[in-house]
Amino acid sequence: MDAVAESRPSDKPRVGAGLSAQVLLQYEIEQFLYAEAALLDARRYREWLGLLADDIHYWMPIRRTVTLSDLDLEFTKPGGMAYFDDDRALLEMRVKKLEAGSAWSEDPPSRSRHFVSNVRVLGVEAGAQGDEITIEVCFHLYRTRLNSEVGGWVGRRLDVLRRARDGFRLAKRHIFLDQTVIPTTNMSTLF
Amino acid sequence: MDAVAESRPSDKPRVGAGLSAQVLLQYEIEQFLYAEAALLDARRYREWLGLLADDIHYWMPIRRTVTLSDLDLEFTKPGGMAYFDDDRALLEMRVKKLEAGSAWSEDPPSRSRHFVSNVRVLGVEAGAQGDEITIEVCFHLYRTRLNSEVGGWVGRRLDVLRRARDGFRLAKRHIFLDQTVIPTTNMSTLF
Amino acid sequence: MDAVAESRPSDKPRVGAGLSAQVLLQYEIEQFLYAEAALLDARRYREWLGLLADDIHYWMPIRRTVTLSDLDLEFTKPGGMAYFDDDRALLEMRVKKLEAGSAWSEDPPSRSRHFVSNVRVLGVEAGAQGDEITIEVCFHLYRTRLNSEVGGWVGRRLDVLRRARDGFRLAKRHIFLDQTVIPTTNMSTLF
Amino acid sequence: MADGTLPIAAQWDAGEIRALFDAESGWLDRRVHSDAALYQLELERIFARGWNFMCHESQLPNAGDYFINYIGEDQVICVRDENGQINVLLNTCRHRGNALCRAEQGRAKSFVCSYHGWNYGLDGRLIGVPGQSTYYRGDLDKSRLGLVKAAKVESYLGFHFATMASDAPALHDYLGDVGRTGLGMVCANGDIEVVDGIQKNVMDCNWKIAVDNLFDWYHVPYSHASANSAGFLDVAAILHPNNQMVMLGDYGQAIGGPGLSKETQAKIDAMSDEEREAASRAAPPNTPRVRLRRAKALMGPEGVRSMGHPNLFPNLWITMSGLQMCLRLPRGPSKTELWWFTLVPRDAPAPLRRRMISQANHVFGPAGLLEQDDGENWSQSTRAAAGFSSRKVGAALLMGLGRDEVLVGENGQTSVEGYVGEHAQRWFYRSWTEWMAARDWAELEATRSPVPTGVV
Amino acid sequence: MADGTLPIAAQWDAGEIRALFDAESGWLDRRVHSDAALYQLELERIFARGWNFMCHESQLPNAGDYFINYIGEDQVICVRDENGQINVLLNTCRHRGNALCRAEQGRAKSFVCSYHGWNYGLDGRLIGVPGQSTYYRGDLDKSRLGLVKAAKVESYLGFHFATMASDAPALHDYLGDVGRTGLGMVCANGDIEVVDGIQKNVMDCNWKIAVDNLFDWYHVPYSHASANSAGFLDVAAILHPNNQMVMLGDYGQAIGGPGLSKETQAKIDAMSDEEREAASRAAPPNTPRVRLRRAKALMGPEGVRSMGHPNLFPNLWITMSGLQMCLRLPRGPSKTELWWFTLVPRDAPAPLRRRMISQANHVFGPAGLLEQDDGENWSQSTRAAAGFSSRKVGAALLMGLGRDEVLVGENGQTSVEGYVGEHAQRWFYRSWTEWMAARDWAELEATRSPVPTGVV
Amino acid sequence: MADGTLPIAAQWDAGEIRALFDAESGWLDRRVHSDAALYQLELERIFARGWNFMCHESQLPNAGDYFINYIGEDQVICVRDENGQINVLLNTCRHRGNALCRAEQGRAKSFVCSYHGWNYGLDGRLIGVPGQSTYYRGDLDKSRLGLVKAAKVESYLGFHFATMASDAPALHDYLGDVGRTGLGMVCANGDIEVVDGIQKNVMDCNWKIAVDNLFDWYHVPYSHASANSAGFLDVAAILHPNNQMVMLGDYGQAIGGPGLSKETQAKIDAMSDEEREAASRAAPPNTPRVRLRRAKALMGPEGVRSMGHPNLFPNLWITMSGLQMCLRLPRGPSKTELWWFTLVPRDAPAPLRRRMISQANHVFGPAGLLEQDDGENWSQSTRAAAGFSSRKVGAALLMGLGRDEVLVGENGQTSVEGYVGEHAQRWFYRSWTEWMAARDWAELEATRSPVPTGVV
Ligand code: FES
Ligand code: FES
Ligand code: FES
Ligand SMILES: [Fe+3]
Ligand SMILES: [Fe+3]
Ligand SMILES: [Fe+3]
Repeated sequence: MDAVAESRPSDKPRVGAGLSAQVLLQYEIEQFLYAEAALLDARRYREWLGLLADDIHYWMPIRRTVTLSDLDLEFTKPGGMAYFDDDRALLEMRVKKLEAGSAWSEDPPSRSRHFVSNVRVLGVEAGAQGDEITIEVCFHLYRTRLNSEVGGWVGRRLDVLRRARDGFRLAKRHIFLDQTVIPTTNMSTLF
Repeated sequence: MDAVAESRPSDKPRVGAGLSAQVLLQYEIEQFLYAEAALLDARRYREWLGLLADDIHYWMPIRRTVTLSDLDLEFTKPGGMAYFDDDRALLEMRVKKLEAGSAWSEDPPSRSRHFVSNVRVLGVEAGAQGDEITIEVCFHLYRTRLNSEVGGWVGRRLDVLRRARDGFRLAKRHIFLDQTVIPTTNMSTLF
Repeated sequence: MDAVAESRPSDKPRVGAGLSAQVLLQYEIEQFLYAEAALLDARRYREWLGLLADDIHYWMPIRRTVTLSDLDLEFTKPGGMAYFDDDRALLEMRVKKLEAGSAWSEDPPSRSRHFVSNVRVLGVEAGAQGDEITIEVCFHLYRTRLNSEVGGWVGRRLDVLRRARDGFRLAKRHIFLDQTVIPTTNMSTLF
Repeated sequence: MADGTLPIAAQWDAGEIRALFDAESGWLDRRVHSDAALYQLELERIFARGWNFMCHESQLPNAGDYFINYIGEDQVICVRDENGQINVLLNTCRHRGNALCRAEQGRAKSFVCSYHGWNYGLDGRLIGVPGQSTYYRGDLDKSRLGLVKAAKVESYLGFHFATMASDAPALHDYLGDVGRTGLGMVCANGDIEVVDGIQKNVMDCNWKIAVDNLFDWYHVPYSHASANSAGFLDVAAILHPNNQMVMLGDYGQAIGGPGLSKETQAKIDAMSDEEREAASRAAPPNTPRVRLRRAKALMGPEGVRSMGHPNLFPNLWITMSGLQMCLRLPRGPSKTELWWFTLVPRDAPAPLRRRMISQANHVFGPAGLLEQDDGENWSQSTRAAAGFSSRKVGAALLMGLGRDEVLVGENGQTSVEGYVGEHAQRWFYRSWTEWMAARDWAELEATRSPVPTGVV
Repeated sequence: MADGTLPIAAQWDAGEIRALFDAESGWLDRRVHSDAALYQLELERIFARGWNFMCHESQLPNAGDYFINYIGEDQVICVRDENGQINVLLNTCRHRGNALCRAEQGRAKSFVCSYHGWNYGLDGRLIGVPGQSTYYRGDLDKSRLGLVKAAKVESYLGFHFATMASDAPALHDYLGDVGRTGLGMVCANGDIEVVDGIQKNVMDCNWKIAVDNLFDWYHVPYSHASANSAGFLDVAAILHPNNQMVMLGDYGQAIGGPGLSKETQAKIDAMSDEEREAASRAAPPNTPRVRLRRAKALMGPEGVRSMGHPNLFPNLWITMSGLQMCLRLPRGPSKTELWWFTLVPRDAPAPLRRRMISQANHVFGPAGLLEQDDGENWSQSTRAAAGFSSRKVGAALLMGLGRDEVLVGENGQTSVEGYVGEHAQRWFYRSWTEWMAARDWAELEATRSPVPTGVV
Repeated sequence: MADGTLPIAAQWDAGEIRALFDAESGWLDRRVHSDAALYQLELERIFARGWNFMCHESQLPNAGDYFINYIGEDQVICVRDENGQINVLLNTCRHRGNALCRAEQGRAKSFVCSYHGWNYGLDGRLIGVPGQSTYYRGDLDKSRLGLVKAAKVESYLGFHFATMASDAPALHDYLGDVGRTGLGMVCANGDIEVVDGIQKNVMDCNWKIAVDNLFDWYHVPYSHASANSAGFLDVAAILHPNNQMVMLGDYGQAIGGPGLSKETQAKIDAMSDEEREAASRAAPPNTPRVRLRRAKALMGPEGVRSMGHPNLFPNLWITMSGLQMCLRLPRGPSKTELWWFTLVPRDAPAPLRRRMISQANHVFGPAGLLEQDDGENWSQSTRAAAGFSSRKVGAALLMGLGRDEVLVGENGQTSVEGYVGEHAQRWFYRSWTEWMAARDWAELEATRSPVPTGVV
């Protein structure tokens, strides 16, 4: 799926697997996504890095309020401006920053809760490095900071999981926020 | 289940199916509900209409803050005042309105996210037009509008899915909000 | 798992069961948790009590905003100050209070919605009274009161379910809020 | 500072207030839609002083039935007592001020305060005080410590209103012919009752913008274009661009919208009630029913022709789209709570009743196919009024200004007839400035404009 | 405008403020619970000027231990320095005002500002400034740029208090006999320590409504009826309807609630500490322990009989239900943050300690079986005070007014004894008006009422 | 009260305002960061009166392209019309004030109001009014009812600015040499265009604290220590502790940050554009490119040495970290909306363009590796300014005060060179007090300080 098309939600039915195989896959994927979320909520960032593929693309374009006739402008395009447009090196830099002991916006650390909901497998494709499973979820990343700052982000996520020998690796995370003007002082939290 | 009784939540255990059959049904239903929600969130209203049974009843009574001794007054009754009390024709009218190019409250279109959670199959009954499955879910319909309007609705939904040859059809959606005074300027979003 | 350790989230993989057995267990547990939540949301407190083990520990420590170097202070410890630290007798007292007809903060009753998400089975252990299954969930307890009071609580829950002959019993519920200063006038709702 | 007045409410003087709307030019200063000080003054001078709609008698059939409403931001309990009387009581205990009722409606035997247990009768009398003879040593003069009642509660056609001002004119005079015509309109085809279930939602708009709109037939084709496209509304059938009939009354009362021609009315006059009912049945659905003979007594010989929207000053809109009334409760300069009351004739046969309720469910309220789009316009008009430069621009109430004449009809009922215009809106804002500038009822009576005559 | 004062705080003059509570009649103007201008003035004239509870020494055992608290809405760091002294420092950097601490509590070696790295010692002294000799060319007089310290920090029985007013009386005198009795009460059975974990929640109420309530034994049977039904509370055992004992002190200090009779106290006086401990053990659970001999020195010969609730003016409530103190921090006219500190005797054996903590966990705090219902009454009383007409009604503090006499007891300790009444509440609001009307400490000292004597 | 002015905005007099910053001592009264009345006055006297950045011409390539921006809290439409001109129109209908545009950007043929359908051209002219000849009887003078245009719209180097004050000086003069140098800086290596996608977020800080910070090279090592540790930033490479070069201009314009030495510049001057490009390519990534020959004309002979941060008064920050501009839109005393515009040379080859966008995406904005920590400091500095005692403390703008001299360079361009200091911040706040104290442009021109000379 090319990056532009994917900003339009998909309902492609997943094919080529019997019903119980689908159920098992769904279970495996949900459990992976929940475990991955739990690592972030537990601030175990380095372990989280371990779940990422080396070629991960972690991207959150800018969403704009536009009229129906300008819906092509709703999201910025790949390669353009974005809130996140990270490869593995940049994500490692973010984690390193969090570990530096001087990331003031995260010390005291904020408290996050990653709600992963409406998990849907959109497709399974054989890739060079293993099967690649495209997944759509609704997410609510709830966050409190200090004693009274309550906020969060809501939207749709398009993930690609690649099946490695020892479990899944996250090969793509494209995050489509429902918010346009970001309502929080920062986004120092990982999605 | 009659419409009055259903405003009281149910915990009827689902019977008559082996455990793995239950798991498969649960999977099918969840996936249907998620796909249906994704259509609404993607503003693909006309495709959404395709998932509705012709005799659908789409209803959201008014909830009131009442004392324990007046709990019989908590919801308005079927046939009385309601926020939604739609048949298929009315839902089509709502969609037509959204497509008209002059539905100002939805142009710029709002951004919705339908969180479908705690999915429970309450019963499966054979109906004239196919098996009818009664489902209870907790929903959180999160919505942002324009650049700074954040809102949403939370509650319990009682759906009936009818199994047709080519998949499920939504034959009933009864929406029991947790909110009494509606906190938003409008409810131009479909639930 | 001892009570101190558990305030640190776990990602222990669950072992000793085939994949389909895991799926079935996951289904049973989710359905139990959803049904249990539905009882609370339906204000059927006495029936809810019926799902509790006699030796239940229902605990919500106080969370504090602390720096990274003081993370050992983030939660109060078992036996110390807490928002909830209840055994069965105390929970029955809470229910009795709700039934007393004079619990002013719950008459008019508030309206709650227990969103149970990211359900993970962390372990299954044989116990004297039956298998004990340790579960982690993300929860969002949404609540409205009167006509305009909207609030809620978000966090992580560590439950232990014990398998009895006629279904599960909740033997432990440890609630780790994401909020530090509680943003609501009261916590008259059960988690 | 006067009782209860906040310092902020004293920031505008009378001259400045009067200048906020220039009736000569039709220009309105948009600070009326945004300033916090003006808003506080509205609570005092408009809401506490005027007559506020409380409930219809059918909402409270039995003794102990109560319904919570507001006078401005003050919560009141409307309750029927054992004598059948409907009382309006401030929902605040005389001891420490706690609320007596926290539900929206219900059934009570008496009102017991959850704080210390003071117990008030359905008429507000303090009937029980724990420790009266012991802790209070019998000192408490219970007769002076009943719940504060509205200064006056009066009703017309079963509609109950209340004011906090003891020197307010009688409801009958306050409504005047125009207000009574408005209430008469909903009873024109028989006595009515309120259907259970008030739709309520909060909108980000100033309450006056919502009032302004109810007189406004100008917005229908554009604002509601999508409802028209979808087939919900037939704009052509309801617009009547040059059959408008505006009636203006004392104290800011007004009715705006279309009217029947005298010719049409004459034909109706010639019909028996049976013929009228038959004509109504023959008309397309959602057409207003032909009024029965009783209508003339209720609405007057000219008023009976009005098919428009009355506003009972300050904030009760009456509409026949679904036979509904909408109360606009102020919640701050840029917030309004909208409450929709749906009415049906008491003797309506079940199918008619069903049809009327269905129409009401779908036209207004937050999910209503019309109100969705209204809300967008109102909230955006309010939002812009908060900007310093936008606020300075002013709103233009120019339509038909100086172009129409007040016609004096039968029985002295007056109306402005012809094109869609903004006569009612101007009258509303002009009255508003007079209410706001006057310190008390005596001053208001001495300074308010008489109902316009001649060219308007 | 004076330093730091906002224009809004100047909207009330002294005469208007004094009229807000009429001590003669017992009527209170409810604008005190809602007006934004009065609230700003409270931050200046009550909180910045009075003595505020900061922490107990046991909370900060080691050098570098800190605890964040508030003086009004000003955040302060309470920290023990290397000399063992507890300092109270405004949590705002002297450079641009950034916060030094953003946690609620913790351990620090020094306070380094996250903006430009200014470094302050545990005593607030500025000890490090990046670029001092280069960028600042050595100009910076670091000795004048330490963190702003509270004007005075003083302690009594290990409880530390702070004031921003350098002309405030000494803590000892400010507390006076009544305040010291209050603090003595919690130490009556041994020196105490604060248990780790402060319960905190935000309530939609005016802080004074929460203070008013702590003296109030009148609300117990009705407000807490459900806790009684559920078996958590035995109302009959705690009410003591005519064994009340109110003590009033300078500056608004007060204790309200039940007291032991002189006869009962005489019997206790005759007991040894061992006998008292035995009696405590024999009593039903959750009964307050019999006080030890040391209590008389701490509470005075009359005060030792008090089983009530002290309030250390303005906002520290002391209760023995679970040996707790509750600080009510103002967060706006209709918002209060409640902080519950739980105390146990330092030498409490583990089971007693467990029992006390368990009682504390379940009685108060947001999930507490009592406080749930208190909050409802307080928030509703506050909400209603925002309405124009409801606000005018006034709150009635009439109970026992003019019916009781101030008794002068041993050592000159005074009390009002007998029925449940509202003497302490009246004294609190009367003192409040005096604090609010006085521009500075000198004027407050010159104008405040002496502690009542004779008939009250 | 003057047009559009709210009563609250009149609470400070000119003397009080001037005293808020003492340029002699460098102390700033922190009420400027918290008082609601000052904030209202800022909307009038700073934002409506000054020149506000609207957009760059590249954002609106075609007729009908529009972009919504703000002048203070007033929403404006920036739109290119059929003549190629960029108009700035208040986004409020002349009829009732509804918004014409509710999107952030888009393409329009004309602006039709969703309320009653008034239709405005891309130049704001009212071109269509339903019912003009009927309802309005042709009375409406459409030529006087166009959308309100900014009093002036002028551009420099493709950057469009607008002011609501018709008596404002021309943009060219308002920017002055310093402002023009700032804009010249971003065009020094070629004409630029704005990349699609403005990062926007809301921060809990006063807008002036964000402005203060942009001049501030002092905070870099400490605030951004973690970005340094993570390898994202090389603090040592960017700090230049004693190569600072501050330029101060009329009306509060300023540039702060490092500068090249005259020697370095002389070497550059000797290079051809080709050599400069080669040098840029040879430098480590994220090093600012060596400026081309055109730069000197754009920035002046001294200005061309500046590697710092211009602020175009009041609220447009220009930075070369990623060639970006950040607009700080006021949203209340403690709230600011930050909008990041990213610029690239029009003729940038794809890899350079990609690298510049990537740098922009990662340095600033809410997820930016630098701005995360800035926001924390700004919001905490703002929060503390709300406390009564903390507010009194003042902010210390003492660095380098009285220690440096304004150098007059070639072409009369002036600068303060040497150590990191707070000259630009002091100039910003001093100018702010003068803007705030002056009732109109004439008074501002008469009373504002000349650009400092001599010792500063
Ligand atoms: S407040 Fe109602 S009885 Fe005291
Ligand atoms: S604000 Fe603290 S060092 Fe600058
Ligand atoms: S408000 Fe724009 S046309 Fe009426
Ligand atoms: Fe409308
Ligand atoms: Fe209580
Ligand atoms: Fe920075």
